[in-house]
Amino acid sequence: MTRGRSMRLLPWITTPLLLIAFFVAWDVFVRAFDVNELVLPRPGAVFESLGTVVRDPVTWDHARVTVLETTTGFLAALVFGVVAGVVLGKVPWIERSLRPMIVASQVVPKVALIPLFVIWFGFGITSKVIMAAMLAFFPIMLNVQLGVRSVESGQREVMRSLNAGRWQTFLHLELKSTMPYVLAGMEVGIVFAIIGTIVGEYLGGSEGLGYLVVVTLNALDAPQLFAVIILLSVIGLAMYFVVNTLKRVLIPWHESVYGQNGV
Amino acid sequence: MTRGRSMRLLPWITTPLLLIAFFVAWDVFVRAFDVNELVLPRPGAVFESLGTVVRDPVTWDHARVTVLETTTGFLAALVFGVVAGVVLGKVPWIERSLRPMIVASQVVPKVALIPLFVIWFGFGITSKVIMAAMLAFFPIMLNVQLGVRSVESGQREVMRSLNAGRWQTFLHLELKSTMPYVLAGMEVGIVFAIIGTIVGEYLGGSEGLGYLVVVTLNALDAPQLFAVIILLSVIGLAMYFVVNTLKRVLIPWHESVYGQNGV
Amino acid sequence: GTDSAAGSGSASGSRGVTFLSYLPLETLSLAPELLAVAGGHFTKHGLDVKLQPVKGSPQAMQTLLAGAGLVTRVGQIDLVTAVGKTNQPMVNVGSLTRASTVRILYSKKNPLNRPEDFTGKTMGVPSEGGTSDKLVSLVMSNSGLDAASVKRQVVGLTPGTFNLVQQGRIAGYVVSLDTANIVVSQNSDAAVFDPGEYVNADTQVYVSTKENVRTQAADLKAFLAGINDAVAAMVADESLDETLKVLRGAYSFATLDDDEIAKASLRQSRDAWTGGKPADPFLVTGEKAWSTGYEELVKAGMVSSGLDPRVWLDNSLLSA
Amino acid sequence: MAKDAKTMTVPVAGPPAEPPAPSVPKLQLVGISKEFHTKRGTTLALSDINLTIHDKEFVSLIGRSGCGKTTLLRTLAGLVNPTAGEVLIEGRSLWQGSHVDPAVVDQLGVVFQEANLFPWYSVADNIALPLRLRGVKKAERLARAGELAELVGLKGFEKSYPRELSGGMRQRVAIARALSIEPKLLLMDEPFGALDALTRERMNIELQRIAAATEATVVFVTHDITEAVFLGDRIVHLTPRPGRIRQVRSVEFARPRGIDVQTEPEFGAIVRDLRHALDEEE
Amino acid sequence: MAKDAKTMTVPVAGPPAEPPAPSVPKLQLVGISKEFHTKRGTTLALSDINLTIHDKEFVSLIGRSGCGKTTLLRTLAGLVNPTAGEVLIEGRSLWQGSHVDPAVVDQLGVVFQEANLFPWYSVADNIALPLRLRGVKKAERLARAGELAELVGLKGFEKSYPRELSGGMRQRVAIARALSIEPKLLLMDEPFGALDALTRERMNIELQRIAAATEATVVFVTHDITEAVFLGDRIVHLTPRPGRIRQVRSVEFARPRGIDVQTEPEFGAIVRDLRHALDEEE
Ligand SMILES: Nc1ncnc2c1ncn2[C@@H]1O[C@H](COP(=O)(O)OP(=O)(O)OP(=O)(O)O)[C@@H](O)[C@H]1O
Ligand SMILES: Nc1ncnc2c1ncn2[C@@H]1O[C@H](COP(=O)(O)OP(=O)(O)OP(=O)(O)O)[C@@H](O)[C@H]1O
Ligand SMILES: [Mg+2]
Ligand SMILES: [Mg+2]
Repeated sequence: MTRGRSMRLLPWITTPLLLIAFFVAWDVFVRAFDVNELVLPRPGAVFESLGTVVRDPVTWDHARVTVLETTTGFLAALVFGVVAGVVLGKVPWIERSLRPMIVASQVVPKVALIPLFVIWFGFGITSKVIMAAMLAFFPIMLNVQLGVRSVESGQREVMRSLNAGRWQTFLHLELKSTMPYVLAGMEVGIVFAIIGTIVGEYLGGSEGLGYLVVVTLNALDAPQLFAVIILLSVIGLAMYFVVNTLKRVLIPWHESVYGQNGV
Repeated sequence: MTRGRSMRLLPWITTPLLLIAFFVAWDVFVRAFDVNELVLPRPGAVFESLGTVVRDPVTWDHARVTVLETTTGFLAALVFGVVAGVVLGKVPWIERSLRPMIVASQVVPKVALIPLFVIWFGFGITSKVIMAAMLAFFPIMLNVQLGVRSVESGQREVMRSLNAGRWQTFLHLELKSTMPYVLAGMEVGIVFAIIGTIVGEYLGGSEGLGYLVVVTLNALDAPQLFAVIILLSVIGLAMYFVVNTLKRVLIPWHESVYGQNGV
Repeated sequence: GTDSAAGSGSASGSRGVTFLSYLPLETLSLAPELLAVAGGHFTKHGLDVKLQPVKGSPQAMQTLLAGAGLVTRVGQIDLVTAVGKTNQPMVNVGSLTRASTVRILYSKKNPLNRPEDFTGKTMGVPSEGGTSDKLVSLVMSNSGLDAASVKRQVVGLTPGTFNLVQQGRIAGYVVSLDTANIVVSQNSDAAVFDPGEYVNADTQVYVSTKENVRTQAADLKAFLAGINDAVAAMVADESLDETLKVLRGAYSFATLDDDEIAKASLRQSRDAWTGGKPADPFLVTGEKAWSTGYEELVKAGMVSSGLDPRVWLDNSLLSA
Repeated sequence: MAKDAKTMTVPVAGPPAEPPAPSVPKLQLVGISKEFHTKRGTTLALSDINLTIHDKEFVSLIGRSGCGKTTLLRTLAGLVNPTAGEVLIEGRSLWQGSHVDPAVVDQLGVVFQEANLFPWYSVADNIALPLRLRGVKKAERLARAGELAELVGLKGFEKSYPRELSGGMRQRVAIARALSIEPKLLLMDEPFGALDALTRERMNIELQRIAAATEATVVFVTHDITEAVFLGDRIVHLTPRPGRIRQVRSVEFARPRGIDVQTEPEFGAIVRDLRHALDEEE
Repeated sequence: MAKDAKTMTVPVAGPPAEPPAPSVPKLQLVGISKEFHTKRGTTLALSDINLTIHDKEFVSLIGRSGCGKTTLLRTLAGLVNPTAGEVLIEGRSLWQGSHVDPAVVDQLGVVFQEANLFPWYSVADNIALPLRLRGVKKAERLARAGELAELVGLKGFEKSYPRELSGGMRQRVAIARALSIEPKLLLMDEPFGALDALTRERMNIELQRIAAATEATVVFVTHDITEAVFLGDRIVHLTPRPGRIRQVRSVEFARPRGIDVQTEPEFGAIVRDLRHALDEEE
């Protein structure tokens, strides 16, 4: 009990300590190697700039756009990833037939497709949403596929002997049993959704934190650039932790969660 | 038996059919909407260009570089991902403390760090290898973590009752039991390693297929651009299938493989 | 295409059109467009212009051809090599600049004073085979030097890039005018090389499709008229105070917010717009200059010879 | 009770007074064989099994470990597609192409050799799962789960999760789950193997009562010969590799049978006979 | 054989003639309690268990399903840290802080209630795993695995994988695995629960022989009272919720005991006594 609680409190101590250590190391590194401040500014300068950046309401407009794009893309990836993962996991011949297309679609450099995206989806947030969704889709789909296939055969036979329909088997067995895999896929997915959004904003558009990165890059404002990166990291972390927290709510019975609470 | 064999042969029929369907749809789309050939060239033109591209030995030099970078990055990600996944999966307090850093490192837009990369690693392939490794690392690590935590408690108790050391437990139980998760992570990882390499080559450097994409894009040579993309997809697919095939060799006992051979 | 915002806008009132910008909007390289929007020069001509950034000139041209924009602005180098090779129906409808608006940054410790200094060195470019890359080649070939003797290295435009020059990893790199001014202000050892002294082809031109010229001539005319008015306003505003006031009322970015850099950049731009002859009408493309640019590109082997560059030129939409 | 155990009754076979098709047996196995193919070779788990089971009959299945009892039961449940032969349920083929007749599966209650509980559901939810699949309302479902939990001695554990239970308790949850829908055809694979003697005896009595009350046909695998004889109308003895029926033995004590029936000399004789038959297998 | 079964022997307790510390018992449980905390509340699985087990003694553990037998066995194996009390092995505390004394675990052979085989290893590799962990050479390991497979009646299945085995066969692999290192302290949780009567009897005889040959101390959980009496020097009877020792009964037949011992009147009396004690628990 106490061990469980101290486990839960620990990160609130170690994480700040590690962060401080990180920034100190950064500062020491910059000083020791006399790194050009335009290449890697000192943490102090970055924090000063961060103060300005977070007080600027425009920043938050950009952040809102990025969060919106990421969330939308991620949710789309989740829906498509779960559906595709379930279908492909259960029907091997569909999987075998479609897999080449899916893998190919992943490795295609998206930059080549941007003009097409623009024609199809315009300049708005859609193309970034698609970018986020495309990157997040694959890990979710593959994990769901693994999950669906890892359902215990004994449990599956119980459902068969109960004359359960496809949907019922999915709901009561596959979904629950796959949930840990889905959640691991989602943790990867949300991170890649953010990467996708940023890359999308970087390659085109005039909104979002990715665009802000471009602007600060063009302005050659190193402290502000790193300030935006820190902001981005914090937002990314927040989104990751939302997904991570879902785990505790959705699969309290799984070893990966149950075992963590210190029996 | 026969069902198993027909299952194995099926993709050799459906995949070409789907590919043909895909290219026909592409052709029809371009004709129907009169899409500009610089935006989306006709498949015919692309294949013509592909013929030239694959006959050019320079292309294969680029391809070799890309494969080398991807493979190196992927292997690095595999090693680090498995080690980090095991450590973080088994020692919750390390995980809780380090996770914010790891997630943050993932969402940082790499483009901002390229000057640092260049200063540290030069213009060579190192920075692309790092890019590939960074993208591939996360899915591998998270899946290994899930795998390590999903080890059956009964099996773990067997090892404990046998006085097995940490390394023995890892070798005989955790590694084997985690293998399906590692492999799913690797499937995602190899795809992201390719994406990472391409992005890396795109952002800097003068070798590799990503570089070829930039050059053809800048030359507005759309057929050749799409030819390179097709080549890239084929190479990506080949690398994916190497990883995918490992599955059949490494975890023949797992439901996800065993069940697929049609009992 | 589905995005018909730029489509058939020939009705009365304020017509919405899209300008495709190969650069992000936060740069004084786009001063004419920014001022035309902020100073109401487009609305005066009945246009509601949306400035839409895309990633680089190739994409700007692709997007234009895809029908997602009315007009874009790219370098003469980009347009001529593109149409010379692909025969795409694009035309120059007006030249914004008559001199180069990019600069090559170098370190005084390792100066690049003449094209000869480039030989055997590594030059940083934003993208392989892109405008800057071609420009470096032109600098060399126009001076009778071997373009292949200069190695190219893709370097991102980041605050730290000049450090690569200081470290000697690259001899210099290509940037836009206002960026050059920031770098010079940030680094005491930074200096600029003006490729315009050796290259004529590096001018900036407004590009639209032949189809747009046919079906949306009115919009194009209005657009160019708005640009013309904005340029005229800036040329007339000797101190540039009024210009900066208007721009700052609508935008805020590093080079604009700094008086010194902003004015320096705009003055140099002004020289490029006027070509040193403020009395001449703006935007008109001189046929001779246009042909000279083409010849330079032919000489550098970037476009095949024997083509008629006038086919890609249309001055008819300019009100002057 | 059951003092009339000695009275010979008519073997419980065939429905007593049902109008349609009185001659169609509940279950028929016709020439069933099952081969398992592995890398190591082929295992013939069942070979030419022919068996007819009548409505409301209680058949015990005994045999050495690994002789094919589970495989036979799974064949009846439609979980294993036999390599040869046919399973007829009320005269209709169980397998229709590569699919199992859903009307048959609907009558089915199966207790597997392993508990196979769903770790994400509480004991009550595990027990009530079959009812849930049939759309029974929540309140009714939970009431029924409560009754069944009490029946198997798990009162007070309704809200527990499987991982908080002992092995025997888990097995009892699985039994309660199978009973929840009052199946007409109950297939049980060593259901009481993990239970202590007392609980086991009580469950034996209960199972007999339930089978009678619900008019269920039961196929019951056990290693306990006494249990097999106590519960069964007939006892089927399988021999291993390949799994073949060695003998079918009728037990004709009247029902309901009380514990005392086990002290009857005839009971002992049957148990001894079967034991000898098993011993001879070596 | 074992015709002298009736002869009363000295209870098997304490090492007969070992020089050092003859008074230190092999195993001591001192005031052991174990609480499980769940969201639903707290289960007191074991309450104040005091028990001393001597070297080479064979102790059978019986009790109703869910009474805490597995928990007790797991406490002895160092897999469960008791809430209160201490486990002493040869006078030394099993738990050293939050870790278990490795010297003790090294003597241990455990058969769990579930087989817990490793699906990625063949039968032979599963059996030989403990030897492999101790660095025994491959050839020797496989030879030993072959012998053990034969012992548990799985000759010919050495190259099979767990999923190709029946439930009872899997349990036998687990037994062979536990025996492979000839443990000095053998903890078995219903090891023969899934076996048929004949195999079970044979395994009983074998286990007795092995325990004697390896001079092992055995703690053996079973639901079969006959088996408990047949094998045990003492029988410990646990009552459920909270798990307490209700009685400890000595069984004093000479060893080796043959099957015939079960027909002795005294044997029957002990079995009946224990059964009654269990029956009374209600
Ligand atoms: N999936 C499988 N693959 C290969 N062989 C199998 C498979 N399932 C069962 N067998 C083999 O079939 C035979 C019969 O197995 P089955 O499970 O029916 O035995 P059983 O009578 O239920 O035994 P137990 O009493 O031990 O549960 C065994 O020899 C077993 O090895
Ligand atoms: N991990 C756990 N969490 C909560 N309660 C538990 C846990 N393990 C066991 N219990 C409870 O402890 C009690 C004893 O369980 P134990 O497994 O020791 O019983 P057992 O005597 O082995 O029963 P069986 O004969 O059925 O195997 C039971 O009431 C069970 O519900
Ligand atoms: Mg079985
Ligand atoms: Mg138990």
